[in-house]
Amino acid sequence: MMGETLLEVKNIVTEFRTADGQLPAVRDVSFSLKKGETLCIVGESGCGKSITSLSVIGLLPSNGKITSGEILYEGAPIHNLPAEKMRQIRGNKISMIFQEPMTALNPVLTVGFQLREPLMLHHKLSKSEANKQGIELLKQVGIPYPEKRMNQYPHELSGGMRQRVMIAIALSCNPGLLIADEPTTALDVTIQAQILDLMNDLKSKFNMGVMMITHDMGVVAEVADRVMVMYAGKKVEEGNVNEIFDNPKHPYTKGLLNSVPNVDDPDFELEAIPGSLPSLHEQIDGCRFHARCKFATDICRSKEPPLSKISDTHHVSCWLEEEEGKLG
Amino acid sequence: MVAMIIQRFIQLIFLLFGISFLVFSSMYIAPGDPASMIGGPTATESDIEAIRENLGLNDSFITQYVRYMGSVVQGDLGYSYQTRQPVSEAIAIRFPNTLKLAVASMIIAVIIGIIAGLISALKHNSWLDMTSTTFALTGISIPNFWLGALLILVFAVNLQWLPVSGLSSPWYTVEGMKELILPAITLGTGAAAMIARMTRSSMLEVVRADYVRTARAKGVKERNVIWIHTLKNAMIPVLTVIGLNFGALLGGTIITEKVFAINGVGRLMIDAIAARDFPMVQGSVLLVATLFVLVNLIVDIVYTYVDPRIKYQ
Amino acid sequence: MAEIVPALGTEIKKVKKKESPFIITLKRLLKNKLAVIGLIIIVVQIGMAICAPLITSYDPAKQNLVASELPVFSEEHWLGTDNYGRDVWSRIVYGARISLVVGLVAVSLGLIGGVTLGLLGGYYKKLDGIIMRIVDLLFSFPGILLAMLIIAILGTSLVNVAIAISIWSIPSCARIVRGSVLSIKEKEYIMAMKSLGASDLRIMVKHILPNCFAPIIVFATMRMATAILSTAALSYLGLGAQPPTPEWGAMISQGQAFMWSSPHLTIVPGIAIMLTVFAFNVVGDGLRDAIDPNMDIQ
Amino acid sequence: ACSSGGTSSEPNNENSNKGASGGEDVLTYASLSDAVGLSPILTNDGASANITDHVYEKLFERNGETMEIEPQLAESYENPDENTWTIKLKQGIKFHDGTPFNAEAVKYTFDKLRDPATAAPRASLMEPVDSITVIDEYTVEIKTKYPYGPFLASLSHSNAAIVSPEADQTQDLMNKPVGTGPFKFVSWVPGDQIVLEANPDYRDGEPALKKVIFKVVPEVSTAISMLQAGEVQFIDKLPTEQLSRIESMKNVAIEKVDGTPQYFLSVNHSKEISKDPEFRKAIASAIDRDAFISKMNGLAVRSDSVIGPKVFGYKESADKAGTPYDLEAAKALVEKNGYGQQTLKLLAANRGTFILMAEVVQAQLTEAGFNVEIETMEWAAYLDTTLAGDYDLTFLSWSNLTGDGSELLYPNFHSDNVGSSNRSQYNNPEFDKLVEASRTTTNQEERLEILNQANELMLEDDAVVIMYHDVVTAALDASFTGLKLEPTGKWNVSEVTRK
Amino acid sequence: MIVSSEKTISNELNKPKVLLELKGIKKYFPIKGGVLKRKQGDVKAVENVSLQLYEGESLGVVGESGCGKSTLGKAILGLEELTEGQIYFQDTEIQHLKRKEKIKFIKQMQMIFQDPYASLNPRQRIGHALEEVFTMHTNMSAGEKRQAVIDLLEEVGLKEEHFDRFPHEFSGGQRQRIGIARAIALNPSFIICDEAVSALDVSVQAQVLKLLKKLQQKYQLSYLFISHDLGVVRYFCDRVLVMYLGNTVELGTVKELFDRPLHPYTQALLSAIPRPSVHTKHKRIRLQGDLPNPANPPSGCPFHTRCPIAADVCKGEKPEWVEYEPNHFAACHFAGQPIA
Ligand SMILES: Nc1ncnc2c1ncn2[C@@H]1O[C@H](COP(=O)(O)OP(=O)(O)OP(=O)(O)O)[C@@H](O)[C@H]1O
Ligand SMILES: Nc1ncnc2c1ncn2[C@@H]1O[C@H](COP(=O)(O)OP(=O)(O)OP(=O)(O)O)[C@@H](O)[C@H]1O
Ligand SMILES: [Mg+2]
Ligand SMILES: [Mg+2]
Ligand code: NI
Repeated sequence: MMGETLLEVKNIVTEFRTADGQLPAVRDVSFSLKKGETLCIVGESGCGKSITSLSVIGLLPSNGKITSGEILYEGAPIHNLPAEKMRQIRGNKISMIFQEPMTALNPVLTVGFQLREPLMLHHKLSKSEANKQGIELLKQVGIPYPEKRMNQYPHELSGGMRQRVMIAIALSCNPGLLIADEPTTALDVTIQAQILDLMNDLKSKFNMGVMMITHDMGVVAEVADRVMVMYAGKKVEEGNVNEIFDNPKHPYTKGLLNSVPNVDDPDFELEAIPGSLPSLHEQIDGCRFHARCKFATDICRSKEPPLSKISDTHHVSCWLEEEEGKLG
Repeated sequence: MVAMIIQRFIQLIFLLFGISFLVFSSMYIAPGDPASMIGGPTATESDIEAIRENLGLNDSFITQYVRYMGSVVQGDLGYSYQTRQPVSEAIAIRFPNTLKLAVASMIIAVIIGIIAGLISALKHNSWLDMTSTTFALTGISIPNFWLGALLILVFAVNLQWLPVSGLSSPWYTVEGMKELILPAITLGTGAAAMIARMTRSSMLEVVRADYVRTARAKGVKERNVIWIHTLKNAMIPVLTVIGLNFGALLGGTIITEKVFAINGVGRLMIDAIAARDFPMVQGSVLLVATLFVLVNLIVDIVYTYVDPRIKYQ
Repeated sequence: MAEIVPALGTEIKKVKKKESPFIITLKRLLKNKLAVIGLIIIVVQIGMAICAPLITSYDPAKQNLVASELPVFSEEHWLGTDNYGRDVWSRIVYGARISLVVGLVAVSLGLIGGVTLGLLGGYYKKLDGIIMRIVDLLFSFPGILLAMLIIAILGTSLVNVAIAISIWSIPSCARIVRGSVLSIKEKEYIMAMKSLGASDLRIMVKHILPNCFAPIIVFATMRMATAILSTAALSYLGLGAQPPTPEWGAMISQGQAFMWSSPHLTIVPGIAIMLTVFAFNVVGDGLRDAIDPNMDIQ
Repeated sequence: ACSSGGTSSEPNNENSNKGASGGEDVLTYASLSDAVGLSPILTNDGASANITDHVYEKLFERNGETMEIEPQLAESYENPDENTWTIKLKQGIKFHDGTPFNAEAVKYTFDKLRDPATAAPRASLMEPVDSITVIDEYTVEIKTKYPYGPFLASLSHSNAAIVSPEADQTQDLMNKPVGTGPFKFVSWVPGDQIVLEANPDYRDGEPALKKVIFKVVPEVSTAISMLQAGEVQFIDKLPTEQLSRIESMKNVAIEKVDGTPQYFLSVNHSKEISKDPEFRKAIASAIDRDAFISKMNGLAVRSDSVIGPKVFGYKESADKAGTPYDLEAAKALVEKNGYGQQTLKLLAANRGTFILMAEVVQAQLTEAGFNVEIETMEWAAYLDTTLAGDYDLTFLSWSNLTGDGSELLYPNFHSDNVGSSNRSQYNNPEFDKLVEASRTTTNQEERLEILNQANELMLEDDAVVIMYHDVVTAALDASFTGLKLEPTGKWNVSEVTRK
Repeated sequence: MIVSSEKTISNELNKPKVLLELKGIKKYFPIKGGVLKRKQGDVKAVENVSLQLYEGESLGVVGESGCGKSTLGKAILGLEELTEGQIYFQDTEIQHLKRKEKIKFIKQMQMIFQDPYASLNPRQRIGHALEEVFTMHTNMSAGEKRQAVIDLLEEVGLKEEHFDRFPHEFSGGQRQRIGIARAIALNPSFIICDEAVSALDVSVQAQVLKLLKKLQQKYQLSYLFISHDLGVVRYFCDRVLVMYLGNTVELGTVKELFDRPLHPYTQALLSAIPRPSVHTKHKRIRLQGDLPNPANPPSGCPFHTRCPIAADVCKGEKPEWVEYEPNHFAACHFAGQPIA
């Protein structure tokens, strides 16, 4: 079912203009995504996951800018499109779901209005047609009494329902690419499970590419086809989901996996990664992870590791692998 | 909603009781004797005594207050000490003018304020923003009476575009509108500036909200992002400012009415204070307070239309 | 946990560069051009007020009926003289003392009242109802009227004017403080202090109050402006400073009669008031932006 | 009697004609305050008097030029004895409501005025009256309790105007006045304006002005702007500060008449320090009245005399009889007696020229070594405070509406009135005797002499320092003439015509 | 783990000492409305909770958001007034003690909060924040206090040089350490951790969990560990209490509860957890619908609206709190019946 490449991100660097000068939040990140594929981006808070995704959809905060690299959607560059062109893509070909269902919906507009909006905008439907289709969408995401919900305001819905409305909005124009930024973090596990199932169903139904951001390794294992691990603005490892979980190469990936207590294993021993994420403006020579890395060597402290290839689908950016690779 | 309105009215009654007590006691304590104000400086002791007796001013404070409130409860605001005219009548004559003035200046304030605030917020940090901010702040900084006198000199006396004073023609005529312009600008400038600043900061806040980002993510046109997704939300705190400013506005009518020779409640009020005309002071203060409460009630009702999250059971 | 200590080291270096919230706020404030202008004006005026005798050699109350109503840029009096022949510049300079002090006193008194009411109302649910009704009452009472009544009772003097104006700022201050108390009260650090057995008084004074400072300071600067304007308005109604006190508001309202013949008598103090009010407003505005952590960094 | 300190009490001004109605024979007058009411019996303020003076008439009237008292509604009078006044009335006069004017009406009016149940503010006008008897349709006899010299002056007071008894019983004269005057009442929007129209049946012929509008404009600058813009045609009591502005207006003519109102500084005679003649002398010599007058732009008459040049009882010799300005002498006295130690409270009402006087005098007294603080007050509080004698120095004023010296000295300085109208708390038995004599004597020559004595006594005593005697003013649109402006500050527009 | 679950069961005869006992705790929040602000109903945040907490153990509390976990914690500390029920701490009924007597117990019971940033006063240097604890409860001199604070900082892996910093100058993990330092300052015997690690990144979460364990060992602490992360609970706790809509639905040792859940809600919860492993694909139980409104809870068993095996009896009758196995309680008419 996975087909041609949908999205290609090539060496993007995203920087913020701040009081402390230009701060790169995303440093030279590349990845690609095929149709019908789910890519999960994982990493600690502040490592640049959201900014990466916002760079793709072109919704960076006003002080942020993609300073180099390119983003191709279905082979065509979209990172330098004029605002109006980009607007036509957003919500239509690429759409996005945000983390907080509580704040991502406009509190003063009805669910129906917010749902009809992209339909009328991109598909040029009339209001009544849009309304019909909106109801249809709400049904698809499993909301009971969709007709009634259309006239309700977001605060009248529960968190899970709101997130479903968000999903319905995002899917309304059958986008090719769905970006989901921590769509279930704010929800309870039982509701989270419902939402994840729903997203999986819809993905296969529409053959979308999904870019899912999360810091929950459990969620990753559940939904991902491919995984990209980020650390301090850089991609440190990328691979198929099995490769990452069974054969993590980067010490950071390993650390992440070992930091999560295992529900099914009572004797699982936690292993914490010491320290915490460096701040953006911190000048770090060599590998950005070296200060927290048990295995750090002199070269790690002085030179940035290149991306080494473990398999066709599995890449890692670590001197340990590089050395090994060379040896092997 | 109905319950909320009823509740507000119950509160209003208590509020009016509180206010009337406050006014009554402060007028009672204040130096100055209504009788000698009526008698004038030439009146003899016996003249004044007769007047005091006639007005019941020799009774104890409590007796006077109870008597007054007794008649107020029956809907009678009493008679002016000075003119012996029913207070309600005196107020009824002036109230339309004050209302006209207050409403006109509110309209001016809201229009100018929101537009200036929007420009500021949308062109955040541009020279337009600077200009509009400076304009707004200058507006706040000019003393009311000074602005009024200046406007009269320029537009009424020198250019002769507009009349100096008035409110003698009905508001819907051209004459009436012309008469309203200068006083309304004088009174509205301060409020306009407040509203402009509130609109600006509230817009800047809302523009960063998640749901605005959502709207952009849907590909909504920038114009609609502002007008549909931002403005309504941004108006919520602005509404509060409008409501509260209305109080200041009513206070401001005192000066504006004086400068522009408008026959309004504000002037009635200062004249009554100066003449120690207690019933008149009471009546007009109660009216102004009621008006203030009503306007804020309206603001609260408007809230429910602007913000569906607010529900009064 | 020994192994994490070296790692923390890197962080320590990083955080050393950070300053206290005060410095950060100040820095952000200084980036705001308007606010800087405002600050400069305020500093100049405070300087003027303090060093008044050094700046001008004229006694602000000294009359010279012969040399009255001299225009600006007269030889001896660069801002001219008023209708009593008093030097306008020296009156403006000494007036800075009065206006700033009245503003300061009025705002401080208002803050004391407003903060107390707001704190109590916000913290104790039971008191809230009563306190908010008091606040409503003060709100629905037109400010000028309130001031007139107070002055009628207490008599005309600058102190009473300050008191009258201060009462006027109590309700809005109380509302603002109450608002922040309500939200701060729900913060976990308050819960934390409670769980540590802290008394209500300690929580209110040491933990809630300092965290309301931001809105209070913004309010105070803005109110300072309003207070100065109100003094002027009351002077216009004949309820302000006692002559020959060189209070700016009184100067304008006295000078109004000469708007035709000697416009500088109103324009000069008018500009003084406007500059001050403007300055406090922009600083207040700037502070609000600087305090708001979400504001875009320029 | 005089109604309230003219200048002091209410700005009395009204009458003018609404720019909008712009009609031919319409005159709009800008009044600083609204009339309290339109019944002469129940009001006592200048604004009301301006209107009642045009609607009603009195038995007698003081001629503005000669200051003689002449009959108005009366035909003639005689005094069969000292306590009896027999007054013959003019015949054939009708009130505006058509009822005839006759002796009954006079009796009704005066009885109502003096009835304590009426609580009339100027009931004191009738205080000496013992009884009023209707002799026949056009003759009325008034008996006084004691010989009362200024009685005619009382009868010429605005508040002694005759009202229509019928109208008073059927309607509220406060709202709908009915008199015999040259103008009839049309309408009143309280706080806004009062409209009068010409009385076609007036016995001296219908006035030329068809309409007179009294418009309330509380801010004097605004009133002047309106005059300039042609929205009003007439204002009075021009403020000295803006005189030059008004003078520069081409469409406006200014009228000035030396007037009866006067302004003076008084020590508080009930205070210990004021009993010291050197203290009073020091004060009087410290005040440079000439310098002050120069600030008045010609709107003040300089004279030391307590009884002003336009008031009955004045003699030119009194002009310079006061203690002259002598700074050195004042300084010496202050130095000698240590007056500078004590802070003196100088009370001033915050209206009119009081603040001007206060500021100038405060500076002059300071120059002489006194330590004076000004305390300004709004009018109501000021009245209360002066009544209670809670001050050291204060400015007082009197408008002398009757133009009679007794009516100045008795209320203001007679010890009977300490605690009410004698606000300077002056108490001098010798002076009291003179004032009483001036009141009970009916021979006018004699009265003049007595009044002059009293005047000189006060000046010798340095009881008060006269700041100035007013020059009353009015500004009329240049297209009108014929305004009668009286020294009392009152005016009449019955003879005003359009050029 | 200090007290292994096995040990707790096997030593049934000499049961560990009870530190804290809750008897029938209820906490209702009134809903007010109408013209006169009259009470219109209750949010039943905690409905009839009884349990015992042993010395030295960690008791986990799990459940959906809004089920009353935090309210329970606050109620124990006396931060919320109880509607009904008693709290015994070291065999003393502490609820109605006077403030003075209560202080003794307050010092013994502490709390660590969810949001490490929000739980520190942003305007107070952390050194002072910690000193304040001693100021309130001891008579130490300034020097002693400072030393005590430095010791505390070191205890939680921070340094003296952090003394004069403001909370915002720390990372999330460090802040939580400060929170922990403050909680252990007075040598408590019992600490409530309300989602103490939920806001932290997994890597930091692991650090903090380890620290908490170390401290428990060192000071014989008991924890009431509120969390919605069952993985963390399984790792950290000895026993687990499952709550639903203010009600306790199941209580048992970690092993019992995870291996043999009795209540259908527990079963659903367990199966909904995303497992960070690509191999053990579980069969999922998907609950339908959302959490009911706590102001208007369903009749009978509160879970029946979403329960896949609900029968009529569930609608009508509230199930009893029964000890089905030693130390394993549940409230369900069909306890133990697998739901899928
Ligand atoms: N507008 C901005 N200006 C400056 N820095 C920013 C801005 N927005 C984000 N950053 C910084 O960029 C970095 C990456 O942020 P990002 O939101 O991508 O993190 P994240 O991985 O999504 O974290 P989380 O899991 O918390 O959502 C952070 O260090 C953040 O502080
Ligand atoms: N002060 C309060 N007033 C009214 N209702 C409250 C109050 N505090 C909590 N509640 C209600 O009580 C119920 C339980 O709240 P509680 O905070 O204990 O839940 P929780 O289990 O801690 O949830 P979460 O996992 O989201 O922290 C909720 O329905 C909540 O809305
Ligand atoms: Mg993010
Ligand atoms: Mg909670
Ligand atoms: Ni008189």
